[in-house]
Amino acid sequence: MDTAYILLLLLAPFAGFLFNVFFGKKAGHNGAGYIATFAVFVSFLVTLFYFIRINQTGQAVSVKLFDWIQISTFKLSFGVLLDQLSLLWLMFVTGIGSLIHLYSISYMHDDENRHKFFAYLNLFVFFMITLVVGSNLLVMFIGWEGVGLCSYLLIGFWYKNQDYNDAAKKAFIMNRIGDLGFLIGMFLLGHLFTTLDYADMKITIEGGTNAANTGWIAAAALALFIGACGKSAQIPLYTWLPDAMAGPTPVSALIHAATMVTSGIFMITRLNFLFGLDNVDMHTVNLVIAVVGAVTALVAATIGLVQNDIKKVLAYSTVSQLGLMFLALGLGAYEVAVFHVITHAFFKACLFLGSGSVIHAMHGEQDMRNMGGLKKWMSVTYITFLISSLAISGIPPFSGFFSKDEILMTAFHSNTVLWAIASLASIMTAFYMFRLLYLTFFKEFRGTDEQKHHLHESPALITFPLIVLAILATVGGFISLPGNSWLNNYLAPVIAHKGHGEHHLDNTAYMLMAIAVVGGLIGIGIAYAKYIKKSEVPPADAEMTGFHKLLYNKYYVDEIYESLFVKPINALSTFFRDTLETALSGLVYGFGKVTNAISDKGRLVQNGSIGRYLFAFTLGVVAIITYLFYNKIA
Amino acid sequence: MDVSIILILLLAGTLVTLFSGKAAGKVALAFGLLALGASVALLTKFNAHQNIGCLGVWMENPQIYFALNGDGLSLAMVLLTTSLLPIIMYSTFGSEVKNPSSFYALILFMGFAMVGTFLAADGFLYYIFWELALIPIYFIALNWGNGDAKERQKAVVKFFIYTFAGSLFMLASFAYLYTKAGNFLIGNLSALSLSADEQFWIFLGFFAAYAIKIPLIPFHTWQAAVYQKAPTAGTMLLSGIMLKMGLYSVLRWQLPIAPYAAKTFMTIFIVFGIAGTIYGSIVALRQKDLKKLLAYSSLAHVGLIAAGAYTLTVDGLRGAVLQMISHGFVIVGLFFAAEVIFRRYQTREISEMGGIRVQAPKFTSMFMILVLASVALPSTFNFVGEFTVLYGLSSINIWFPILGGLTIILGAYYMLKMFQNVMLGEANPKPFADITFQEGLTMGVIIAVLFFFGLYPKPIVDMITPSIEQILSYTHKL
Amino acid sequence: MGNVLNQIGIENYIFLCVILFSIGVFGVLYRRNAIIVFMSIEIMLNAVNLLFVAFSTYHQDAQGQVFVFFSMAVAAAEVAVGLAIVVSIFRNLGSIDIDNLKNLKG
Amino acid sequence: MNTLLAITGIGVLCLLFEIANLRKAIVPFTVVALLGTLGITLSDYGTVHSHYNNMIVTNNFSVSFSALFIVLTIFLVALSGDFYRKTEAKISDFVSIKIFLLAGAVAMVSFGNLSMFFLGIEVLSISLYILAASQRLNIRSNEAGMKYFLMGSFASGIILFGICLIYGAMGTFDIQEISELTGSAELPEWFFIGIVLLTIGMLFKIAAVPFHFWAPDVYEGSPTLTTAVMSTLTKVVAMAAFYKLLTGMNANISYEYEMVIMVVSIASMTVGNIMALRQTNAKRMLAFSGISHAGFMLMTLLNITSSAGTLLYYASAYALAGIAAFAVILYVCRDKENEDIYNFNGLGKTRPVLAAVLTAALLSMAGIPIFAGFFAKFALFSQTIKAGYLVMVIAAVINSIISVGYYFKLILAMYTKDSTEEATKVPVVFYAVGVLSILINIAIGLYPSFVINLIK
Repeated sequence: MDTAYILLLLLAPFAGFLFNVFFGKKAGHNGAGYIATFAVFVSFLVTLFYFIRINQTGQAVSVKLFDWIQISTFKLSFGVLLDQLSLLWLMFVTGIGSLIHLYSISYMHDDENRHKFFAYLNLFVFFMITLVVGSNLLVMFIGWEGVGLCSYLLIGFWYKNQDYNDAAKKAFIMNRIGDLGFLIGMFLLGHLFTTLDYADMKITIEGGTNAANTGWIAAAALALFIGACGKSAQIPLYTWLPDAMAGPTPVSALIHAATMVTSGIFMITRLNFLFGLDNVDMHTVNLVIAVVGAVTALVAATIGLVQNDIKKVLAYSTVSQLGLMFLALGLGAYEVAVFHVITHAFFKACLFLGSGSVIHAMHGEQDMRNMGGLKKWMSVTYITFLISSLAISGIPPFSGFFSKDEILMTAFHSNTVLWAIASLASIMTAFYMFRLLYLTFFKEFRGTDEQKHHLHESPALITFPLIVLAILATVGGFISLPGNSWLNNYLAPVIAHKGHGEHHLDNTAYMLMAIAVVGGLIGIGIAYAKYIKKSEVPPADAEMTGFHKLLYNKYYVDEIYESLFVKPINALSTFFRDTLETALSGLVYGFGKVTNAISDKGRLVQNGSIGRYLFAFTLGVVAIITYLFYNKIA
Repeated sequence: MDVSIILILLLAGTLVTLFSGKAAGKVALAFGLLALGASVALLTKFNAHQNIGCLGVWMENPQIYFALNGDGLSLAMVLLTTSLLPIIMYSTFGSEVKNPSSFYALILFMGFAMVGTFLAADGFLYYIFWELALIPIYFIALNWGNGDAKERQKAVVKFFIYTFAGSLFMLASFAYLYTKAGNFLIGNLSALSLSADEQFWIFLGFFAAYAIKIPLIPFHTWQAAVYQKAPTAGTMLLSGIMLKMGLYSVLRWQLPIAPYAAKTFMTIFIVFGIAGTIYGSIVALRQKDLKKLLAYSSLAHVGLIAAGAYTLTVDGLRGAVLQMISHGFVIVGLFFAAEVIFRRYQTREISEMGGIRVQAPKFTSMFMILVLASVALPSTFNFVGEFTVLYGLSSINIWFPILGGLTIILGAYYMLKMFQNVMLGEANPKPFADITFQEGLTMGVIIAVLFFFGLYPKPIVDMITPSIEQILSYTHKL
Repeated sequence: MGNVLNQIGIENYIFLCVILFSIGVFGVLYRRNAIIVFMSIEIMLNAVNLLFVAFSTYHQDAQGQVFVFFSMAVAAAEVAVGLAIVVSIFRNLGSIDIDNLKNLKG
Repeated sequence: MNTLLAITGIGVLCLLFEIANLRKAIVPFTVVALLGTLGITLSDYGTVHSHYNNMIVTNNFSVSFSALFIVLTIFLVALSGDFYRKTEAKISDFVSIKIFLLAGAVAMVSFGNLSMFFLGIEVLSISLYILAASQRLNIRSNEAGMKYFLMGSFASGIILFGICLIYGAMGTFDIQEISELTGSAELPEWFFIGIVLLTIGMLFKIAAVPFHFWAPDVYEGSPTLTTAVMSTLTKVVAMAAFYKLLTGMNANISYEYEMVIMVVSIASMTVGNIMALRQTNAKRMLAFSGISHAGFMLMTLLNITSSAGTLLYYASAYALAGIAAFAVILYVCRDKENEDIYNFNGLGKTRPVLAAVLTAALLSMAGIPIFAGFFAKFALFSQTIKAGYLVMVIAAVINSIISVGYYFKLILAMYTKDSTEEATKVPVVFYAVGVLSILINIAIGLYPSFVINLIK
């Protein structure tokens, strides 16, 4: 029975994909969209069913579908594991997925390739489900690369624009760098455990194995973390995510904010029994994770301060928030990271969809310098956007407050430097989110009259998901109230508990909360002062100077990567193609040429003269006789 | 019924096709399908644990047997050949072929020689088939190829002489082995106890033949030019099947006969393979000619396969075989895609393409899938192979999969770049008709195979594993 | 006969013949007139014939002398053919200098 | 013995046919008669006879080689009809000379006495001088005849000197007796000098470096059919006779002597192949190719006690391929002034069968499987490795690689270039000879043991 349900869970989106690939075009104007939404909704229902069941019974479901790859020492099967963690993830993947599908029906209304769009979206959901439900790392890897593929397809959805295609390609390749890390991690784990099954690995570790104490396991963890960096856009592999905003906005919401980019967090949480091992090497790895997370959070936030593209701001915000989650992971607070993933999914999806609504109204305009005053026309969008912004800024009682506060609190207890960095990032977050809000919705409209004429609130299909997500963003925090966390209890069976535990609501905790809230308010205040009081509008690209310009150009990281990696490889390729290949080829031809040259010279010896021939003959005779009989004669 | 039936069918097909005039293509396809049918029938026999090998005395003095392997490895390679042959022949139906009877006869003959190479269990017989395979491809490339005739000649002759040169060293090795063992049966040759020096020289002799055929860098210089100049069917034969002759031979002949040498110099040869992978990927990046780019991608892939084969681990070898088969399919598909474009645009210059997707969505999808399979997306067959090979490499030294794994990054880079430049962008002013049924079927079949075995490689794995363990047993006895 | 030969010593015959033979060889090498080259070759052959006879005596065996007849007959046939070729060359070229025969080369 | 008589008889009959004005019948008659002779020869297989005081000794070696020579002659005679169509008045001469040449050849492998050997080699040589110069009005033919004649008789002188010294040392011409004597006691130095001189003479006949200079010029200048005789029949005969001499006299081959053979062999292979690379004349190219094959065949001498079968096989493979190649060359250059490679342009389209025959012949010479040339090379390699001469094998391998270069020049011309002229009608005899010889070549390529085991 479980097998059938699980197949339904997995294959419903896949069926939607197939249907849309083959018949999507003929399925009426919105047919493809509704079919796709329905397919994901089916998965959502199945998830809901299991979710409710596991809340009652606490029993995980594990099903082996078929044997897949065989390694000398073990077999890897295509197995499904539905436990607390995967179901939680499925809940928001399919739930938010359904909403975004619904949203897309309206958003992609005019695109001639709608059916493809929905096909890809469905395929994405399929792979995302695969990623989440796999019972071993290799199945996760199918999903892992599969979502990368869909991300590629969707970023480059408007394929006529080669810049978008470049962005898509970049995303895929940077993800692949991470994937190599993932693969290496799998290899190392395979050698250590002779299995890649989570359950088996966990049992081996809990049974106390020597493998757990070698440096190799830390190396494996590090390799896997590189994989996570690629997928979840952490330093140094984060630059693809801002570029990925080339895709249609629902894609950014679903893939590049709510679900796919959190895969890295999912993977590490999945392997918490491994990452949480208590030995020196692993501590180092965890420190690396935490530092990378914190630094990413800060760097991305600083860049986000000055971006003018509405989606770019959100993208850097996403990178920054993901950094915070990794900070939590590195500190061993897995449930905290998961908590933030969930709340972030709500408010960030809402923000993206809201920005989509704005872009929709502005007919594709994304530059905030050309917006302004939109709340007049788009009240629903404005309100939901405001709620989400408050949430992400960590203002109580919105969800972001709780989750972010947990992270800061954890950081404070382990390492105050990290805490300081994270807090600074949070303040900046509050600033740029409200900068975004003010520039977009307040003051006068700065666009063309043409645009102004067309401004309108988006249709219900767009506003409905916004409202739902805004509600979730408001109340989502209550699933893990400090001191009384439903989430922690729920996740207890899958997260090996150690040291950290829940933070007691002591004075320190309250103080930290206060600092966080005040910080958020300061950020908002600065934004208010700058953009409402002084009515500033960010300068045109050419007028930027100094630090502002550096930030606006993202510290020139793309350019640095370009000249450090891309250009040298291409130069090398050109060198190989034009020089080395020719030389190698010439070497082979060279043998031919040399022998031919000898042949040409040799022909001169054969000059036709009998005298010479006879002379050579005699010389030969003399030579042979002399060689053979010299000793005897002499 | 034993495996010789396939050889007979293909040879008969060659002769019949030669005299069948205009209908040659269909006749040849029929024989190709017959051979496929026969191999499938043999597969069922094999799965029922019946002996499908063949051992007959060819001549007494020197002692040479007409001996054919009936094990899983050979059968897998034969299945690869017999399933690709009809696909390759069918793929040519969309375009005009001059002098079809000779053309298709040569293709079938090539199939005959390649199947023989995969089957032969007697070194002498093997060598004959090995060399025989050179002749048809030489003529196919020469007479039906494209581009400037002079350049083509140069490339093809170089290819012939180069590969022939390599195989002569193998012949010398065989001659030496013969003086030791008194016959050529693979079993006896592998059972010889050769000194380290002898093994080294024999290994090197074989290596000369295989390194050029596979090809490993820096012996690959014939490859790109020939791929480019040969007609697409020839390129498919070369890249889809013929390259695998070299790789297969490494497993079948080189490792069991000179295991000590293989073990001693393992690192060097793995490095050779991996270097080829990286080098091929980098060179592919900036190719201007679509077929050449695919040629270098082939170079990259076979480098990895070779590296896997030289690991002397079950995983490495198994991965190598899986990768051989999957690469065979995917590269044939990719070259066919290049041909589809060529049929419409009469060019292979990437710079003259672009913007095809707008006009040909079906073709785009199929091409995309092939590209993805080629970069080893999980759930495609290629991933299974690549994963297993890299796993095998990781058991030797963790740096090998890291370096070899660069292929998944660079591979994605050059393939996607190519795809972007060829297919995407603003609509091309030149019209591009979407694929015909024939073209769709050709690619569809390949794609189906890639996905099926990508998700369910077990049948092949089960088939080849005993052979691989057998091969490795020779290396373990040291 | 045997006495004489024994007195002189077979080695001396051999030296003589080798010298004669060498004279023939030098003739072949240095002369350019086809007829004289023939004659030099004849000197070579006859040097050998002489040695045959000498050995024949040395061994007290008639075979050697019989062989001389063979070789003389063969030489005659050879010369007949050779002269015919010379004649035809002379007709075509008007010269029998072997240095003029350099059409075939390379 | 019967073979020799029969052949001589056929030769004489040919001359008589001329008197009886039966010119048209000469070629068919000769072919049939030679087939009969082949039968007679083969009937002797498996027995050992000696005739005329051991003048002629037939054994498996001589029978097998004689049979090969007869087969080759049949092909060559069959081609004569067309070749001499313009000088039909003299056809009986040409055919009978070939037959006498065959008689010489047979004598050279079945001699039991050095005098017989000498007679055989002279009969063969003189016949060839005549054939080479047989186009009286063609200065090239004259030149070829002259060159061949002068150098040939020079070599004859050296051979004669060698025989003389052997006689001086042994006091007999009988091979059997010599063989017995070499086993015993001390041998005078002369004997070895004699052997070496004989060797040099034979090296000249097979055109081994540095005694090869005549070959390309003579091959090029001679009428094509004569070239065919020289490059197939004569080379094989000389090699067989050489082999028989060395084995027959049981000459203890010293290390130094082997060194000489090795050096000459490698030099022949290398010079032959390299010089062939840039030739434009097909006959000349084949001459150089013949030089390199002579080098290959010399390798059999390094393992002299057991390589007779290999030699026979190699000789058959080489000669049959040569016949097939020359059948095509004869057709292509029928009315041409020269035999340059461009004459072959487009043959693959105009005359696919002949092109295929020539291709097969060249592939056989290059040593590509299923053709006999491949197995020949292989047998040679394995034998030489067995004898411990790895260096030789490597040299041979490298040379095989070079050789492909020029063989493919012809193939390329046939298949990739376009013909400039209309194809003329092909007399059926070219097809017959070409296809038949290639089929035999392939047949023995597939069943090499049949030939190799003829001589054990």
